[in-house]
Amino acid sequence: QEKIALVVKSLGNGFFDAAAKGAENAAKEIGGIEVIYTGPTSATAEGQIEIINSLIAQNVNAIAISSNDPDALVPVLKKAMDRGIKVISWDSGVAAEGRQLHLNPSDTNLIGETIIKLAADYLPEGGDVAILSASSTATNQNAWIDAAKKILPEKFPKINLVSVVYGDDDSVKSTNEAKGLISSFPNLKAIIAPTTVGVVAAAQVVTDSNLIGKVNVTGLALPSEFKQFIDNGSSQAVALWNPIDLGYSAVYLSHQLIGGTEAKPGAKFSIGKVGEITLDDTNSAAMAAPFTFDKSNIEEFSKIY
Amino acid sequence: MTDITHEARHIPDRLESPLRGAVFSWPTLLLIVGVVLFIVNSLASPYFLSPWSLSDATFNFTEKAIIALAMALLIIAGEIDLSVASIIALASTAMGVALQFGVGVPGLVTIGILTGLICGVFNGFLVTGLGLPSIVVTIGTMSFFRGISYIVLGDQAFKGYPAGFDYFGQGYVWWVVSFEFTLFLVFALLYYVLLHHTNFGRQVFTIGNNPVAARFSGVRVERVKFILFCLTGLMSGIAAVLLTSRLASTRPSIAVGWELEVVTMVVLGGVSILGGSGTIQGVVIAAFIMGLVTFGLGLLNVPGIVMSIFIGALLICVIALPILWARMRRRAAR
Amino acid sequence: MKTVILSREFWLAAIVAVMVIATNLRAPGFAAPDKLAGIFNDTAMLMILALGQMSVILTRSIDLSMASNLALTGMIVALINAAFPGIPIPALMLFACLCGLVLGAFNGILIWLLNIPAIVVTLGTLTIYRGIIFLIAGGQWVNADKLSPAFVQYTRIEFLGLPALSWYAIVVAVAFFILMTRTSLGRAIYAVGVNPTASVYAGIDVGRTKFATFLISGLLSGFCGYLWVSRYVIGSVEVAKGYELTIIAACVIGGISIAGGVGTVAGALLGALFLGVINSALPVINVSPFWQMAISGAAIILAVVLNARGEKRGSRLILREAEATS
Amino acid sequence: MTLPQRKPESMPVSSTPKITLSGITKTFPGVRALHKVALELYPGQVTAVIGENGAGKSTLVKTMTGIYQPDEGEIRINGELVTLSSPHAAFKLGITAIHQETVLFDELSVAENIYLGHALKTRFKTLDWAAMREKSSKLLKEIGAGHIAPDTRLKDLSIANKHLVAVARALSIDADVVIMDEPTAALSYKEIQDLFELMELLKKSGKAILFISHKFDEIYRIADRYTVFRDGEMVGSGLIADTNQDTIVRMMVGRSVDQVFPKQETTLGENVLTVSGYCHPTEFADINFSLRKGEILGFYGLVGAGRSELMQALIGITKPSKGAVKIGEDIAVIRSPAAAIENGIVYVPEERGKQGVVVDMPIVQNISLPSLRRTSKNGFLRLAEEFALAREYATRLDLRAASLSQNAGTLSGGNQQKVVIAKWLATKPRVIILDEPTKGIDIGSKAAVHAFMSELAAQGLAVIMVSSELPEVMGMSDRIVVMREGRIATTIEKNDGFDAEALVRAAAGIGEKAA
Ligand SMILES: Nc1ncnc2c1ncn2[C@@H]1O[C@H](COP(=O)(O)OP(=O)(O)OP(=O)(O)O)[C@@H](O)[C@H]1O
Ligand SMILES: Nc1ncnc2c1ncn2[C@@H]1O[C@H](COP(=O)(O)OP(=O)(O)OP(=O)(O)O)[C@@H](O)[C@H]1O
Ligand SMILES: [Mg+2]
Ligand SMILES: [Mg+2]
Repeated sequence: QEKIALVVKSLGNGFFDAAAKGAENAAKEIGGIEVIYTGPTSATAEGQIEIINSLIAQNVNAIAISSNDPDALVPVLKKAMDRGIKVISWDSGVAAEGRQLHLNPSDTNLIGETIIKLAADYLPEGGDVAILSASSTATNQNAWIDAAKKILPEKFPKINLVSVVYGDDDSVKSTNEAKGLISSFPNLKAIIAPTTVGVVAAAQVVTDSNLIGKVNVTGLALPSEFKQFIDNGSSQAVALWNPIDLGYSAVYLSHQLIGGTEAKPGAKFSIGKVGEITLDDTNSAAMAAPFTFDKSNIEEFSKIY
Repeated sequence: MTDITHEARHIPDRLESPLRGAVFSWPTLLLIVGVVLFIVNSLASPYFLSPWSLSDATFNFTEKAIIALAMALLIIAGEIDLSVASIIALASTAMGVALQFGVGVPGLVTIGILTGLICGVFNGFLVTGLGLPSIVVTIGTMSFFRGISYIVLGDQAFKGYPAGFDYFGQGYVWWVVSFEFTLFLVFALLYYVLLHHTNFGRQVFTIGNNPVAARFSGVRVERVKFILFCLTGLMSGIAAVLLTSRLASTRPSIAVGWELEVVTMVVLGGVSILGGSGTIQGVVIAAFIMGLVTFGLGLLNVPGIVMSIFIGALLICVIALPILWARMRRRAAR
Repeated sequence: MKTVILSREFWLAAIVAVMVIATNLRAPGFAAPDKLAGIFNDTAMLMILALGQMSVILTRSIDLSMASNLALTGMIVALINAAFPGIPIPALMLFACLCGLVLGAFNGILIWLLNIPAIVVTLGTLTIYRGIIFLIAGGQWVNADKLSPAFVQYTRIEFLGLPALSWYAIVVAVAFFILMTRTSLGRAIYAVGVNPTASVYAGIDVGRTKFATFLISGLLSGFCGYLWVSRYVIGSVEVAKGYELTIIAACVIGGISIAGGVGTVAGALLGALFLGVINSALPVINVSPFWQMAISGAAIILAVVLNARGEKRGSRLILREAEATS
Repeated sequence: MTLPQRKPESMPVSSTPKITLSGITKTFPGVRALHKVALELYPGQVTAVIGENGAGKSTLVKTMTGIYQPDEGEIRINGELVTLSSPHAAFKLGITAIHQETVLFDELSVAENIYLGHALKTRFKTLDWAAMREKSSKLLKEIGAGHIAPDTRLKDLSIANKHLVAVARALSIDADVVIMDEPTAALSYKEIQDLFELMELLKKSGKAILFISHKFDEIYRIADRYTVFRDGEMVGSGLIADTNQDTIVRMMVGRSVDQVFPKQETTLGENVLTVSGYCHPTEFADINFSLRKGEILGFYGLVGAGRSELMQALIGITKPSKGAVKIGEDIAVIRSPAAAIENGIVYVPEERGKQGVVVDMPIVQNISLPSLRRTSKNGFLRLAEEFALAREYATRLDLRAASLSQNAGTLSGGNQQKVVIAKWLATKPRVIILDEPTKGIDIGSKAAVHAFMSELAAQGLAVIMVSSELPEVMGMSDRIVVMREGRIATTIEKNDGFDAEALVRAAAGIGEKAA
């Protein structure tokens, strides 16, 4: 019996619940795997550290984590690796020395481009946009934002990124930050929220402030949570990858590490029905391109995740 | 009745031996709770009784417990400091800033501890110098200290602490005994002596029981309280060094929400929130109990939030049960 | 007239007004009526909660469990709404009040009958109530898609240009004003805080009065539980975490003395408004929101220092001249 | 000892008692405050309750107003058995009281203080502020306190004015039974006269009045009947007209008065303390006096005369605005009690429970507190030394306690006072200030304290004794300073002979133009 712990940023988040579903599927397919789905209730590094300490004590075979802080978790994850536990990060990564491999849901640059494109597609004349992110220490969000900033001048010269704010994946904070954006930038045309919590909060603010049609909300969203905002027009389109596949792949990767496969640049891993990945020179790999949801398909996907 | 006898009358020092008193004391009650929890934990999870597990468990509470020692004195003296977690954030930030200037390990530690002390002085001045109620002052400084941390760091984090700095939060003194834990035990001993065996400790109790009578008796009430605020700040600074080292990084949101956990630990340790009574032994055992509960339930993969129900219920029960018990006995006596 | 000008509330109102005007100079349009209404709406819940906390603080107690009570009640009504979308929302609001009341009563009973200090009881229930949320919700959040449209609408419907949420705050404030100044319970609350012994002599049951204030704070927390979930369209374990101290901060800034017996409804409202205005003003004048925490901390400290100034002078005035000139 | 026989009552024909108490017993831990007390109050009459400090008068008042529940006994109103379960129940049954301590609300307005707990309501059941203000104003005028505005906050009033508000509060309740526990203690001459006129009015309107006072002239001026208490027991009652002061005094103390004060003659030494030009912004002004070795200097005055404030300034609790203190020949600057102890001045405070003992700490720790430096070594406690010190002084003061580790709060009042005195003597002071040293302690302990005080003086200590009890000051002092409203009214040497009336006049300001 292999024990694989799926540690998430915070419990209750629909995105991670879906990932856990995928993890269970993988465990069933492989057989002989117990998945421990756990995480703190608030998205903090200290909470994750306490959990990892107890996972180490339970002698789990692998820890697959979506981290709240790339640096603060390194010491404790190193300790886990020292005790023979395989550690991978997925979704939101840990600094290289704290894990054996990292699974990006998608190519970072691609995501960075996608989130801008989602806004730009509906702004033929260009205009002001702002980003509402998760917490300021979230690795994945920061990487996407950096990629987005890089690509802006080349591909989207008419789009003007006026501000980046942080909602800490907390609905209230995200709401307040979205409001702040709207009042500080009267010409704002779009809010880009590459986080499932923030995007809902921003869409709600736009709906409440009667700005539907004036401010377009976009970013990364779970179809089931976000459907109503596509329906009411506060958002034209959002994107996301499949969280179920992400959790599924995390378990597959962990299983292979436990089985003795070594994680080194160039190594190939099979991830069941999703396919195969190859590690790059930072021992990370990316899955498929993000998938875009709009009026045409959200109904269908909202039933899945 | 009213006649005055002038023959010297002997008054014994004590009616019962101090030992007997200790047997029926709060720390003993807590100790029993602790032992029971220990046994329950080892039955509930096969992983519990391993030296490394237990050692790992100590990391979850030592920093808080180190602050709780000083907080216990402060609460016994009838004050409270809710800014301790924010002091950690500010001290950690100060270390991070120093790091940017290439300060070495000894310098970092000094700056962390010193920042804590300065925050303590600030609290102490506001409370004793201006005569303000500590609970609101420290709610204010709680936002203020962490706020400074946010101003400095914003959405950034400090990382890249030098090699050697990791020893404080991650190093082991001997086998499974971590540096943090050793430090905690040493401090526990120091605070035990300070509170229970020195004039200063006696004055702390007196102030908590009756600040007016203490003042009338020549105790420099304000000064004692000021020192206690400084001590609490200092201990928070030390906790900041440990935590920063353990996390190997600094963020402004570090240790958020710890203040209430520290207070809970102190109150659970049998320190009266109204001041005047309490023991260091109790606080130490309470720290262990909180560590045991969280770790034991953690091994069963019970989320932290559910553990907090246990802690909260334990807190209310250990306070309420003696009251109910006394009441029932009184009723039975009638 | 002179007393009005010298009162804390007047100065606090003046400071809030100056802040609004100054912000408007830097960022014209900030003081536009609809923007101000927006700020008021954003502060509405804090106002309601601050009033509840005020009634508790006036009796020399403190309620640290308000935010947890709010979150728990919010989760309960959210779950009910998700499971039975047909239940009319006003009924659900009433139920939220009732839930909050029960949770408040639990605090109150322990404080009244067992005489445990309020800070200990509510420190315990602070964690207990929040933990229960996780249990009843099974660790899930209740998201927008699970809530009925009516549930979300009941804080947003506009009436005379103000959203319902603002009206709730106005109604609570008026009710509170009447409670505190025109009813025996209100005056008993003050009396208990000013002098518990004298209150006993005056025939006031100190324990029961404290109990009543915990009912009030519980009820208002419960009500805000519904408002919160409806407004932010999410029910989760994390709702309003750490907010208990913001509520107390609003009270303190509003001049409500932690030592009991001193404070007014207007003060509590202005204290909340002060924090609300800072929240809204900072982003508008391009101060990084990261400054907000330090500023509100400094404001609290300043408020306590200033309030203490007004209260010093504990002497008894034995000399006749001293009384005449005071 | 023989007690005077209770006189057969020559009751006015028309009168049946309005309220009857019988067999009332009330005990506090360690103290039996009331024992099988009986009392009757008649409509239209004033009954004076007389007794020494601590005789149980105020406790009786509190049982009659529902604040304390008696352990035994019954209370009847108009012959009907009632239980006064709460102060509210007492209001409802028509009993109102002015309590000895002014128990009022500092932060609230005068009108509110008067009406709290029985507020006037409008039709809508809300408080009727306008009516309350108006009626308060009228009430205050009636008792001669028209100068107090109903809107003033109570904390801005002096103690005398606060007391008048308390009187107004009591009268705002339309009650048949009016209880007044030392209502005149804090009032000046004119205010007392106003109060008496009012009492006459109340009498005429048929109210049954219970009046407590230590001043015989007042009792003779206003009372129709008397009841005497001693040590919690009723030892006599009857019509004032049928008795005289001597009988009452004998009933009160149960022995002749002068043997209580065993002041030894001492030869006075050099000046140890000289106070000159001492002032405080609000509490006292122009204080000049000196104190000699072996002397007992009495400070007399009405309650609220500012004596305690003066003494507290001397030991650095409050800050004087100007003036100088010399200890021996040297100017001493005393900014804190710690400094006072170093200079050899100690103060046994008036409010024993609040300022003196730490009730939840053991006797031994109470006694050693100001001497910790001597009993410890390098800041570390040495329990053996502490116990030795405590044992020495406990024995010297003949403390009655089960053990030295007992909490001080479990002792009787008198023994608590001994603990406080022991605590201060243990510091080996040169000047000891005793503020109301026998307040609320039983007769036996009182005598012990007096004996001890005199012994201290004989041993060369300089003693300042603040007291509001005339016999005590007159019996114990070598010299008496009389204070009134924060100033020294007069100083009387023993050689000039102490005259009770002169002292009272000086303290109350009688014979001067009313201020
Ligand atoms: N709450 C209490 N707890 C314990 N003892 C008390 C309490 N109240 C009064 N006593 C004691 O009961 C006795 C009677 O006190 P009481 O106040 O009735 O005296 P009194 O006759 O009013 O004296 P005075 O003339 O000084 O006002 C005293 O020994 C006092 O110490
Ligand atoms: N202004 C006041 N308000 C309320 N209580 C007062 C006030 N002044 C005095 N008291 C109370 O009355 C009691 C006696 O007062 P106290 O008079 O000691 O004042 P003092 O000026 O020191 O006079 P004394 O000359 O009687 O010692 C004390 O218990 C005190 O708390
Ligand atoms: Mg009395
Ligand atoms: Mg006095």
